[in-house]
Amino acid sequence: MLAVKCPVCGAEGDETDFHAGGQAHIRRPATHDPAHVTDEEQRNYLFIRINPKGLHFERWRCDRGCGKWFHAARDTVTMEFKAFYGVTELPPADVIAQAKGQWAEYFANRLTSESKA
Amino acid sequence: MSELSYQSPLAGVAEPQGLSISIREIDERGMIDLRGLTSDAGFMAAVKGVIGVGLPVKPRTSASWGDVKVLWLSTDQWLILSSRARAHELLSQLRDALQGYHSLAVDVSDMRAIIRLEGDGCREVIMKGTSLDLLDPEYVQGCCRRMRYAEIAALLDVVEDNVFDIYVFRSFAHYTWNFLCATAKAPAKLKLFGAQEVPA
Amino acid sequence: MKPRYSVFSLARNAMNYHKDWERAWRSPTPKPEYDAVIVGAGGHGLATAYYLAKNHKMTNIAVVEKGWLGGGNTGRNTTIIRSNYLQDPSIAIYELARSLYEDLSQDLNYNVMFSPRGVLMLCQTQHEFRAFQRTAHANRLAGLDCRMVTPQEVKEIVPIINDDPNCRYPILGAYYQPRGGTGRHDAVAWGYARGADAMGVDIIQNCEVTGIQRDGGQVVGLETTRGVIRTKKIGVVTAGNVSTVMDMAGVRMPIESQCLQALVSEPIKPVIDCVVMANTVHGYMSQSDKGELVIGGGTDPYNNYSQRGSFPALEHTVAALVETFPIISRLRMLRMWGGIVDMTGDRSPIISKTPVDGLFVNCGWGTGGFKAIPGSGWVFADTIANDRPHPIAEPFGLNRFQEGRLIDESVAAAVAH
Amino acid sequence: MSKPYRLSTGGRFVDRAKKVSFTFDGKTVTGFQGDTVASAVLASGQRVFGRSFKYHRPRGVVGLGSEEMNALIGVGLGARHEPNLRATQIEIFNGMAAVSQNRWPSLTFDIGAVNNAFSRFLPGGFYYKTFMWPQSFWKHVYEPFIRRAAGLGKAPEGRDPDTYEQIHVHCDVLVIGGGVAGLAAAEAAAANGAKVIIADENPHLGGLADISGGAIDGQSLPDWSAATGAKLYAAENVHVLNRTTVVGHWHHNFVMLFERVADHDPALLSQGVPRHRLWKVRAHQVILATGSIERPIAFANNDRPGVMLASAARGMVERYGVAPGSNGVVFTNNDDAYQTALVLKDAGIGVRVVDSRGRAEGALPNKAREIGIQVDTGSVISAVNTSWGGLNITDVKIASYRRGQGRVIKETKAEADFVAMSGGWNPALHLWCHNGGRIHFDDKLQAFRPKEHHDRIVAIGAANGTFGLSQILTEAIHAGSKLAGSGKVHPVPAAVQADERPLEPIWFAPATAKYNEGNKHFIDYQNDVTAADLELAQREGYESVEHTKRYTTFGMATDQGKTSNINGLGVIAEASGKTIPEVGITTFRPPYTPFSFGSVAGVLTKDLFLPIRRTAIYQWHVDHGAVFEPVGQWRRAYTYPRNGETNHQSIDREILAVRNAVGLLDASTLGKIEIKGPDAAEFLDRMYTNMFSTLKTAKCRYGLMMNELGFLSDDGVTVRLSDDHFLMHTTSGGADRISAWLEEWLQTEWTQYRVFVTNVTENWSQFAIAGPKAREVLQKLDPTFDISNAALPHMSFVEGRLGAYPVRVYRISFSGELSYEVATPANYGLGLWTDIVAAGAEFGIEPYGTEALHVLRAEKGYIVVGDETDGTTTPIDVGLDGLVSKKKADFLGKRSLEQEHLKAPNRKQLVGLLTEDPNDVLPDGAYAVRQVKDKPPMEMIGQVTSSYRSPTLGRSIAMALIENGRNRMGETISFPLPGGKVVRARITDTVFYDKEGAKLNV
Ligand SMILES: Cc1cc2nc3c(=O)[nH]c(=O)nc-3n(C[C@H](O)[C@H](O)[C@H](O)COP(=O)(O)OP(=O)(O)OC[C@H]3O[C@@H](n4cnc5c(N)ncnc54)[C@H](O)[C@@H]3O)c2cc1C
Ligand SMILES: NC(=O)c1ccc[n+]([C@@H]2O[C@H](COP(=O)([O-])OP(=O)(O)OC[C@H]3O[C@@H](n4cnc5c(N)ncnc54)[C@H](O)[C@@H]3O)[C@@H](O)[C@H]2O)c1
Ligand SMILES: Cc1cc2nc3c(=O)[nH]c(=O)nc-3n(C[C@H](O)[C@H](O)[C@H](O)COP(=O)(O)O)c2cc1C
Ligand SMILES: [Zn+2]
Repeated sequence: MLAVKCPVCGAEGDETDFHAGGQAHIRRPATHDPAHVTDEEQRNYLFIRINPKGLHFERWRCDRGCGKWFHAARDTVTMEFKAFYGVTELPPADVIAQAKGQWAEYFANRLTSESKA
Repeated sequence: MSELSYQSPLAGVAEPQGLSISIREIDERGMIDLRGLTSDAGFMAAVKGVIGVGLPVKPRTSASWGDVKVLWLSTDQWLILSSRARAHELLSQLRDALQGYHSLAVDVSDMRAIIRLEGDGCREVIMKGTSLDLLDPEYVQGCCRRMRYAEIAALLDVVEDNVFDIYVFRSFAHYTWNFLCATAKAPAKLKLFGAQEVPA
Repeated sequence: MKPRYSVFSLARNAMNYHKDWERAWRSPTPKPEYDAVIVGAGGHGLATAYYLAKNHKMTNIAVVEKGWLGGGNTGRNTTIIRSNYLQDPSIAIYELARSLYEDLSQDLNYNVMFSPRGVLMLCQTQHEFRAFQRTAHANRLAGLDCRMVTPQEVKEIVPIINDDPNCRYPILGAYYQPRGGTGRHDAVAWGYARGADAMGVDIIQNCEVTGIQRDGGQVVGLETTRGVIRTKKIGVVTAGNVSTVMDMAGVRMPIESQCLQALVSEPIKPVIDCVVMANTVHGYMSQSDKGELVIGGGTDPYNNYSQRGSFPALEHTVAALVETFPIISRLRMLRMWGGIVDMTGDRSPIISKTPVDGLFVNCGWGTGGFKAIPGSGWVFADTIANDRPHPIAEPFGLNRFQEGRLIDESVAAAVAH
Repeated sequence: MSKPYRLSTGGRFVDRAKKVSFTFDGKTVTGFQGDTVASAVLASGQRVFGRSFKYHRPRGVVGLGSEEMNALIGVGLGARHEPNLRATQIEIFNGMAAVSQNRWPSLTFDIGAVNNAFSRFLPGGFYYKTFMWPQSFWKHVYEPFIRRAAGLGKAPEGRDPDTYEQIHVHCDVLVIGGGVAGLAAAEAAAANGAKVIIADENPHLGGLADISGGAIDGQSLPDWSAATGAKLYAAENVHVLNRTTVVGHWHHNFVMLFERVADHDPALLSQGVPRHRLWKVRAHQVILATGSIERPIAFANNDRPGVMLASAARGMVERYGVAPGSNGVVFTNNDDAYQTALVLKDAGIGVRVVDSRGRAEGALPNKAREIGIQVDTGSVISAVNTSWGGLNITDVKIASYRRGQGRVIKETKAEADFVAMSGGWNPALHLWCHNGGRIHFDDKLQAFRPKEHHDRIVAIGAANGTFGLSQILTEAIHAGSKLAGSGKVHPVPAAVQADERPLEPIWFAPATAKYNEGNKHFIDYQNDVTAADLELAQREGYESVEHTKRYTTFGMATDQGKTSNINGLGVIAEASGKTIPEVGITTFRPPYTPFSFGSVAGVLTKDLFLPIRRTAIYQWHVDHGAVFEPVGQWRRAYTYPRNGETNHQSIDREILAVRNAVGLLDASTLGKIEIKGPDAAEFLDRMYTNMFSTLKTAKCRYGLMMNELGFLSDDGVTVRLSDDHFLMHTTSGGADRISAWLEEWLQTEWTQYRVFVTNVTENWSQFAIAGPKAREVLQKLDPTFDISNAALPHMSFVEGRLGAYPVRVYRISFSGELSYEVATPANYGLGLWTDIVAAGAEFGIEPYGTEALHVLRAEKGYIVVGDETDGTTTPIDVGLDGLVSKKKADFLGKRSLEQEHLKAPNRKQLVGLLTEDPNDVLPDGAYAVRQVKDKPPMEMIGQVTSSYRSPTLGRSIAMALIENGRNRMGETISFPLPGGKVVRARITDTVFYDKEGAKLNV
């Protein structure tokens, strides 16, 4: 039974007071350019998941507290939470630094595209 | 032409026997669900103007003014409690005052059943249904929060040290009542911490 | 050829205090090169190797396993075997598997204890009743031996069931597959391993794959904790670890790994003689030959590689089963455990070629692939040997996620074991 | 052994003034208050408690507490029977009925014992090698036989009459185990102000302290434990739990405690005290003080009744005043077991010591010699001999021994009637490992010890492999102080204890015949796994310890190998030439000891099993004879049969009432969601497939929702209350799901939208008044409320008062008739409902249930999400293309509709069906085939989604999803049914009644 903490209202509690919502930071292509979404992009959005053994970034909802969605960084082997952060935010820099593989790639891309913008 | 006939969610439920605490239905309470943004000063002021007290912004707290009490539900949601008779009037005042502010106020007086628990040992009884730590100093008068209770969603209001109101959606009223009757049975009474007798 | 197992060989060996039994399988050191390498010695991987050798005469092959063979989900499942699925492609593969189970012990010369004791899927709401009725029609026309049974028949088949018509979810009937049942999960892995080994397949345990080598679009080898192995054909069958292995070849998977739990009671004398699944209340139960009640729980709703689940996923199941079989209230839970299941978006498996030549994948069996082992191995071996999908495997290709050609079984039954 | 073995004095736990009688296998046994079944039955002179799993060998008591693996019994009668309990843990009470298990016909004469004679043919894993021919015999002959022979106790009969409950508690420090270590740690933590829970599985605190010798601060250990325990009981910030086993440790220090509240006292049960209570504790810190478990040493026939652990032998004497026999041998490889010899001697029981070590010069061995106990070092017990049937030990065989010796050359016989053995102690690190704690092998102890853990948990005392009293106290007090409150470290009291010399490992003693030559050296007693079985598994290639476990079932019995695990590893290590750490250990899993399913269900049984949701009209439905149907958690009225009507008859009556007069339906369960904000209209355009921004105020529109895969997920009517304010209806099952769905998209994807969503489902009772006379009924109720066609046309909305009732009225119809849905705040619901029923009486109003509703809508060809759709159905499939906007750039699911397969021409499409014979009602879910054959398989082309006998049309109607169906209008297709009948039906439009909609706009 995980102990989860909502970064929005500060409520702490059992995982059953929260709702786990799968991988975080998935981009919905149709929101951005509905006319030009390829089959592959749509498939990636709907089905392809980063499924790391180790540090993972995921969505949760404070189901029995404030009702808000938020993000969490969790190790899928030890189950330790490394950070809780806002639903529109990126993880804290020190946690990004621990990301490996596809997640490391993802954050690197996001950080460069954001610094360009 | 018909008379208005009223029936509370737990009307007619049998008086419970053999419990370690008292439980009863709280009826005739008016409730307004209010949504708005705390960052919107105009909204906050308009609400205060109507209900007499500023909306609580600290999570899991409540505020009162006269016979009106406001429970914090979320960062942008509150439950305003009053007598049932006043709720209607409050709602129209609110709607007037909130014209032009992004907000939503709805009368939800009939949406929930309220059960009041009173007596020594209430906390232990409730902890048989929720994972909240009601022995934590946070849970004193003025604290309220949503919770998972038994198998359902509920709202807990700490009215006084040994007085708690549990709000549940109306359709779950009987389930909640029965759950309380099962967990508050006198022979199952439990006192957590504090001096215990040494067993023989 | 290995000496055969039989009551006579047992008696003969008893004379010498069983000192002359041969090894069930060897412990070979990896050769530098194989014609094909299967990654993952679970039931699916071992069956694939067995049929590659037996049906396709490919014997210069290896199965590499990071731990001990059969130690993944194959060694930790609740052993339910049935084929009464709803969708045509599912019926085809699960029924192939079920029918192979019927004489698997004889084929492998290893008693896998396939026990066609019957699977009862309870109907506890009108909606569920109708859904199973639909499945029953589909299955009958597909040629399966299944039928709807009345509440009275349910009570006859399972006397300990709660037949109170006023209980929370009274039993309105059940969908029954008389030749579904259970098997001895470990023996399935061991039997296939022994069978494959006898035909020359190297089963290499304690050998973890750490990299997949490519030459352009073609696989050429594997890096393992026991060195590099050259091969042009790789079949990845690593269940919960499939994303991490496929990632080594740069192929991203539509998979999430979650923990599914199960538990057993203390052993008691026989009380239930079939498998009962109660989908509405999320519980299912059977009794093993040793006497434990075998109970499956739910999956944790988040990714988990720890083989340790959270208690709530079992708690609801137990409450549901206490309600369904009231006598178990006073029985006790002996052990609970978890396995890492590979969940796809439509809860159906993947048996597929991949964008990389020579790389094949078989995964996504999630919560229900034990029953599929013989069929899956059969068609996957055929796919690998011929480098094109076996017709039964075809609908389960990776491309379905791009084309929207999902095979959604959850529409028929909430629990897909 | 047959004479009573109660000693004339002693027995710390028993109250000799209070006699307690109970039955064991029907025979009355009298013991004292405080006895366990084990001590009382042993005291009565009986040693055999049960029969073993596979060979049905007689078995007796081996242990002292929860480690017991042999003496399993059943307790209680009928529905209160509980099998497989450890006799060493069951406290006796007057009238208790205990029985032995796994024997037939009786404990002393058991037919199953023939398995013992054949045991040579039944090596570990033998069943994998045989029982394969003929094929059908497995199911019908072999398996039933094996199943009957296996299993242990019997299940209870009937429903459990007792109750169970659970509670959640949080604490700063949870101390697991109430031995010296746990007590000292809890005291230190409490002194620092921490909120402490300390739990121990036994009725008494103190753990093994009382049989360990030594003193703390000048107090004897039992006195010190009692005094410290009393302080903890009295403390304000400590909760002490006895008879409470900590069963498991999970992520983030979630720990579960199983309290046996009333098992020891039937008076409590009859007062209604819950039998068991499950504590779900979230602890900031966990201190593991679970002590250690003594391990046996294997020798030939080491399972005979009378062979027990050394700690158990001295525990029997000291705690219960029961002699394990009259003349015993202590067999040890360590100093600690000499305490047993001293205690036995002191109690006047004959004893000698056999020590496998070459030398034994510690304080305890020396003391033993001093008081005249014969000590043979460099010796082992190689076997025991028994009287006929293996029931009683007659003598032991003693042989000289050097480490590594294979076979015994010379042995001597010594008379003895019991053996007290000790192979050393294993830290009880089960809970440490449940959640992934790391361990390492300690060569000195020859046992695994805790290493590191990612959770906040520390191990102390014997659980940490620390056995010296002073070290235990130091560890405990440091841990307790540091983890809690002020962090101030308290002084460690002075402790004295005899110092001990190291043990020397020995897993099994050699015998004249080697263990793999027919001698039975039991490693796992309960599952009858011998050293030979383990060795055979190695030889056959089941090399991994996990393979050996599963092949031989070693460690898989109800004790989970508490005493046998390390011994088994030792045997495997010797057989395979590896070291124990190389062999590795099998995974520890919860629970620590088995706990009841009843406690897991807690109070959630019977009517509390799952919540039932009731509408405000629920009781009225009950009073009016409604048959109910579960819809999600709701109970909805299915139909209202009266005067002996069948369901069919009442449903027809209800349907015809709606078609010809008027009907009343409780539709309160429909989801109702208020949506408001400047971006509300645009938001709805994203959520629904069709357009809502164009909807006019006070108008209603039917909307469809898809999930992102392009499949239908919900539908319902939404009304625009004002420019920026909507009220959405969802299906009954959809209310919570859809309101969460809306919130999710607002919070996570379209965060710029200024929209609030509030789910008000439960605030309203809502009824459909449907039928040609609907208007008249409402007019009768309130003639001033204008609901004429002009004022309130189809698909429009008005708010006001109907009589005294505040209402929202929607002119919408799911039946095809003139229909109003009237909503009123739920506390008025019953009042309005009864008023409508009264007002409608003269118009022939009938309440109708969900089944009539379904037939009515099917006659009109309206879909039900979940009937016509199954999670793989698109709006296009069900013919609602018109509701899928072509104009909107984006809405949920839109992009997926463009995927190849979702556009494929041969998809199944919704059509109507009229059977050739109007009296044939197609079964729900029946499949049509391309071509009827005389036997399956037949190729299927689609299935019936809804099928009814329509009383309105006097014939059957159905809807179906059929491959390419809309291009097959008029075609006749075939449905082969069970039993060979083939029903043929013509494909039609889905609207069977009032195609032009004339009835709606009146
Ligand atoms: C609790 C539970 C209950 C279940 N109940 C049922 C049921 O009743 N009926 C049913 O039909 N199904 C059931 N299932 C599902 C079933 O167990 C699985 O679908 C099936 O066993 C999968 O077999 P597999 O061979 O694909 O995978 P596994 O048996 O998991 O084998 C995969 C192997 O790959 C190895 N591996 C992983 N990574 C590497 C690497 N890098 N290098 C080398 N080797 C690697 C693993 O160690 C493992 O041995 C259940 C599953 C669980 C967990
Ligand atoms: N000298 C030796 O070789 C030797 C060997 C063994 C024990 N001892 C003695 O044993 C004592 C060790 O003290 P300690 O406090 O570490 O251990 P302990 O064995 O005295 O106490 C541990 C307690 O924890 C309980 N327990 C274990 N698992 C539990 C669970 N899951 N839930 C609830 N309770 C559980 C046990 O029943 C026991 O009461 C000392 O008195 C020591 O002298 C000495
Ligand atoms: C069908 C089945 C029956 C089992 N029966 C038992 C049993 O009787 N005793 C036991 O200790 N474990 C039993 N187990 C559980 C295993 O001991 C083990 O927990 C499981 O295979 C997972 O492995 P792990 O716990 O080593 O990770 C059983 C497992 C399965 C799949
Ligand atoms: Zn929150």
